[in-house]
Amino acid sequence: MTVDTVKHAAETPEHPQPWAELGLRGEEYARIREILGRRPTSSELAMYSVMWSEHCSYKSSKIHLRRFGELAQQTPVGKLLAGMGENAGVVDVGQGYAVTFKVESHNHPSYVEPHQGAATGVGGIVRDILAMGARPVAVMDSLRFGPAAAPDTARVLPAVVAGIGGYGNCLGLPNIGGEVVFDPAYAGNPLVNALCVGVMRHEDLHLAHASGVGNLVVLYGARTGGDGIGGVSVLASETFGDEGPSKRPSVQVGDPFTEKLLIECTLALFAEGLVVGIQDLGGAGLSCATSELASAGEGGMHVVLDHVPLRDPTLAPEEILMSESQERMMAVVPPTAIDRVLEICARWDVDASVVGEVTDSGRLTIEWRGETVVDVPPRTVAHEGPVYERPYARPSWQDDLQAAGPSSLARPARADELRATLLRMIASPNLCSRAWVTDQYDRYVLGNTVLAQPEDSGVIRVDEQTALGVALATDANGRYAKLDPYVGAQLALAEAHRNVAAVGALPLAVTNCLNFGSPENPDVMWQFAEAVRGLADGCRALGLPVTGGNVSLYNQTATSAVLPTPVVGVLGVLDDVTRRTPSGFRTPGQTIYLLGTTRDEFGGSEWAHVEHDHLGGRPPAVDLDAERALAEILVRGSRDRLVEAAHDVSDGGLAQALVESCLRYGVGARVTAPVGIDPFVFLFTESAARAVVAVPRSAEVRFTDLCSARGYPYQEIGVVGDAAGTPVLEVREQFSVPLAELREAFESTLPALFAPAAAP
Amino acid sequence: MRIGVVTFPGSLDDGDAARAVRLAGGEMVSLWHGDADLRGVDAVVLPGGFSYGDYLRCGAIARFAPVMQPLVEAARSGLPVLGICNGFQILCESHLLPGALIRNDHRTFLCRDQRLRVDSVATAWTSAYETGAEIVVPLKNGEGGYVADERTLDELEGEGRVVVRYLGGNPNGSHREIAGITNARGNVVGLMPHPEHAVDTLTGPTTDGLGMFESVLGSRVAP
Amino acid sequence: MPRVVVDVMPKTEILDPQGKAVHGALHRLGFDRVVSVRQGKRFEIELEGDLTPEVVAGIERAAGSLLANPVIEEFTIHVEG
Amino acid sequence: MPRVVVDVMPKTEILDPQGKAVHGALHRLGFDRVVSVRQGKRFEIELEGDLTPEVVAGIERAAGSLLANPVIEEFTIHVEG
Ligand SMILES: Nc1ncnc2c1ncn2[C@@H]1O[C@H](COP(=O)(O)OP(=O)(O)O)[C@@H](O)[C@H]1O
Ligand SMILES: [Mg+2]
Repeated sequence: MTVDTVKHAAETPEHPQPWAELGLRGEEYARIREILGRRPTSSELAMYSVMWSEHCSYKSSKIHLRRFGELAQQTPVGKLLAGMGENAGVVDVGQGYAVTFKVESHNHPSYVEPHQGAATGVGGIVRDILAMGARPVAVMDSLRFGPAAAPDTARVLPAVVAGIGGYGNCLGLPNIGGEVVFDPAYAGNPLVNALCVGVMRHEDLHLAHASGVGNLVVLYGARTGGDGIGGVSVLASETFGDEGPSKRPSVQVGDPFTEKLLIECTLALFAEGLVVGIQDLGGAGLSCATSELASAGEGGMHVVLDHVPLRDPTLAPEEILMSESQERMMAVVPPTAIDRVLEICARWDVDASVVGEVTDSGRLTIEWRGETVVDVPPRTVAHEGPVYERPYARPSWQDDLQAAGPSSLARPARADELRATLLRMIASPNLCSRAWVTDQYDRYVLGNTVLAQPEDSGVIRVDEQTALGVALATDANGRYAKLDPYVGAQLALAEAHRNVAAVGALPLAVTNCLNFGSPENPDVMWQFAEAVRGLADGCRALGLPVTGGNVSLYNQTATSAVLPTPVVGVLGVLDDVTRRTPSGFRTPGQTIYLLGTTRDEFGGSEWAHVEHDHLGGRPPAVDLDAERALAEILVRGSRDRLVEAAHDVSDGGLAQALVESCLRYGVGARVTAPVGIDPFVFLFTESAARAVVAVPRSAEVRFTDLCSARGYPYQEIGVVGDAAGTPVLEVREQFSVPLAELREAFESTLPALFAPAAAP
Repeated sequence: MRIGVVTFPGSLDDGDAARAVRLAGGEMVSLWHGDADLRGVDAVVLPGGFSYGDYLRCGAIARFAPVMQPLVEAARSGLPVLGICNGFQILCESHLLPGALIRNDHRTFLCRDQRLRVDSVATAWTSAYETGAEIVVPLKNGEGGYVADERTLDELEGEGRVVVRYLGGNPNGSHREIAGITNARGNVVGLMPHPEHAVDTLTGPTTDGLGMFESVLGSRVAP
Repeated sequence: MPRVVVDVMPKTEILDPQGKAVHGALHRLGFDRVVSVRQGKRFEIELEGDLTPEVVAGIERAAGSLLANPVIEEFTIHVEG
Repeated sequence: MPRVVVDVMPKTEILDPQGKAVHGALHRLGFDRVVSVRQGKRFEIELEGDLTPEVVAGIERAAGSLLANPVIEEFTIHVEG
């Protein structure tokens, strides 16, 4: 094997290099030569190409994401302990605890190899959280697929779910929520977004810095193999098309067992205060970890590649630097602590090896077999990549799309039509029970899960003595965002915010994963810019910081882009999780209130989708002041124990919320459409800033005062329970459906589509 | 009374087992897979999880851990041992209990609140229950199908060694709805459902699981 | 380098969910002449040094205790190359 | 009755967590001469009627799509009895 050393590179300036194949543009290659004052070695070229890829450098999205940075770095209860730049932002939740959370995409790998792609997506985000010094305590998954009945969805969905479950369950992290959405726009490009949340004491916060000249750089975890070489730049920066399968070899296989040991081992290292800096190895592997650690610290690092434990001894230095082998971490350790570090790794059966040290050279130098193959200023690799101002413009079709509203669509009028519509709606793939998916996830492990699916938010207890806890919800609606990306992003934020408040938690902070098509398409770039602007303005209005997130571009098949899909995750805090509000009706006789204003808003609604396969018009109006007031009412209602059940009203409208609240504990309800509201609109419109609550008679006055005090609209729409006999959901003067019939419709759809076929 | 909870590489519910022991009024002693030492405990819980990733076969590799040597001997001479989920699988692999656990018949991981009937209270871990008591505790596994040859199954039923049985539909294809069994002496019990996750109604569906730990501690006797 | 292969199959009287599933899938693909499918495991073990009878006997012991669970599985061993 | 056996092994370049775990266990049991273990699957497929080349070719197609995941696995097929 002839090695392209720095010396050799300097001597052979004309040597042709495959920069285009590596996804670099001509001017980018020229800039690398200019930075180095010579042509890059093949190892350097590998590093720059992967670190300057869209996935790692955010070159198309950077200028827009700045809007998030401009928000006050402050939550309703305190300062951020770490902001966006880090692996994941860190939020003070009180009592000396800090929480870090982040959502990340693994879309393309999950299309190519659904099981491993989804599994390693979970593994990656968990290491991100771990790298902040936190103990990961829960995961969530936000999933989008093509049509439910499409053959490729039958290939992708069960494998993605098995991959997420297989990895998370084996890691011992409860899965506490997420989404499953179907739309033709995701055929051939599913979205798999994984979220992880971690908890630490304030003093345990660790950041990714390589500081302290002479400190040692330790690589520990799995051995390095040929996994996903170039995976990041190739998989994440090209459109698919029929050449999809040819990318298969660059998929990685995950080993959750090794990751579990990595977690315990890393937490043991933190506990003894042995590390000064830590970084996970994700996309771009060693290229990323070494350059980011170095440029965040003193700026110098020397690495000896020969000391990297290899699974495949034939790997070339370029490949070792690009390898995306999973379950690896890199720590910066004082020489005095190294023996203890290696001891702890051994106790957990984790391979560890000193691969380099921190220097004051201001350069990242990497040697292999005694020769220098990399000698670069680390910042130019990690932080000073190219930045593009991609052209964007409102799509020519946007006006027509908004003009083609749902007003012309035939609406059910008669009682029997409304009843049939309800049953079709709750059985539709986007509204039916997710149990077939979520029953494959362990929600109990660690023993701190207070609420999980199908509740509005997952709730995790943080402290067993004080009952402090956090709540999390993720939401997105690509149909709304297609109609209006600015409003669509705000509606996603509003829904997640509402879901967190519904369980009684005070919303604190926001993470997001922006899934869009090709940034080289001005239409898509406009959708992206609008969504970011909407989300940033929305967070400002709600007084929430964006603590981190992830951008996934090029989500499209040869022919078309996915729906613009800004997935928003909101974190909330409960000072006492014993007062969490569940979503199910339990006590007959309690009064059901509908909070908020109900308008005739069917643009982008599930009703238009299910009944007319229609997408057009404007999404529901968003009113963030109203959302804020509603959240206050829901949180106070929980704090003063005025509400026994609360459920947010969103996709599918009030009807969907009532069905879910009734089926949770098998307790029925009788409701009446207030005078002046058309029953169809009452049941199915998707007006935002609304929730249903069940209030004990004894608390009615105090609860309604709570609403009046904020001038918040509320309507008494019915009572929990029903005339003795079999439980039913009754809409007075319209129809009544036994819960058994509702359950049959609600729960049969996903099993019928995806349950493994029985053997002959 | 001191109850040991063993941690293997890949154990996941060890913290929950420890919490259950505390809530039942016992003193928890953590035991490490690599130490051939039971630290003089009065009973041992093998917790749930994915020891060694559940690679090869669930429990097949953990069985050879140093801690298992003294444990198997002590169990043979009467030490109360409870194997939960992965712990049950380890007990079968160690031949402390008959039969084996295989992939669920529907071939997917299943996490749900499971109704069970306590069929034998003549064990160290179920004496606090009434015979025939119906309880609800979480079930969560991918390889929970209990299998054994007919002779063994008849023997288990004949000797009243089926400890808990699934109610309301067989969740995984287990022979004769068997969810948990005991050895002839009644000191070693293994079951797939997770009693340690049903010890308070904040984080679990019921408190029905507490009885298992209270049984061995003698802190509660059958009403 | 010498290699020992250990094949582990579920005993015929033990039910085999995976095998049954594959059987069903093959039927749906139109392979109606398949009467049964059993799914087992295959281990390829590479050793250094030469394969003395002792070594093979050792692997045999390991197969009976670790690689296969005699309660539900049976195994066969053969040496390659 | 004719039987077709399909052996499915993880590609050598792909990480094999199971084989790795078995390797570790064998070492702890004292088999220090083992240098690598790969764990794969073995399918024993019994068919009725005789094994025409078409049938075998059919099984071969099924193996490549159903029994093995060509992304990470490779398979060999042979006829027994
Ligand atoms: N992929 C998933 N993983 C885990 N939980 C999920 C997933 N998809 C949906 N859920 C859960 O199912 C319930 C219903 O989902 P959804 O209707 O989207 O809730 P909401 O509309 O309140 O956001 C929620 O508790 C959600 O967290
Ligand atoms: Mg939702």
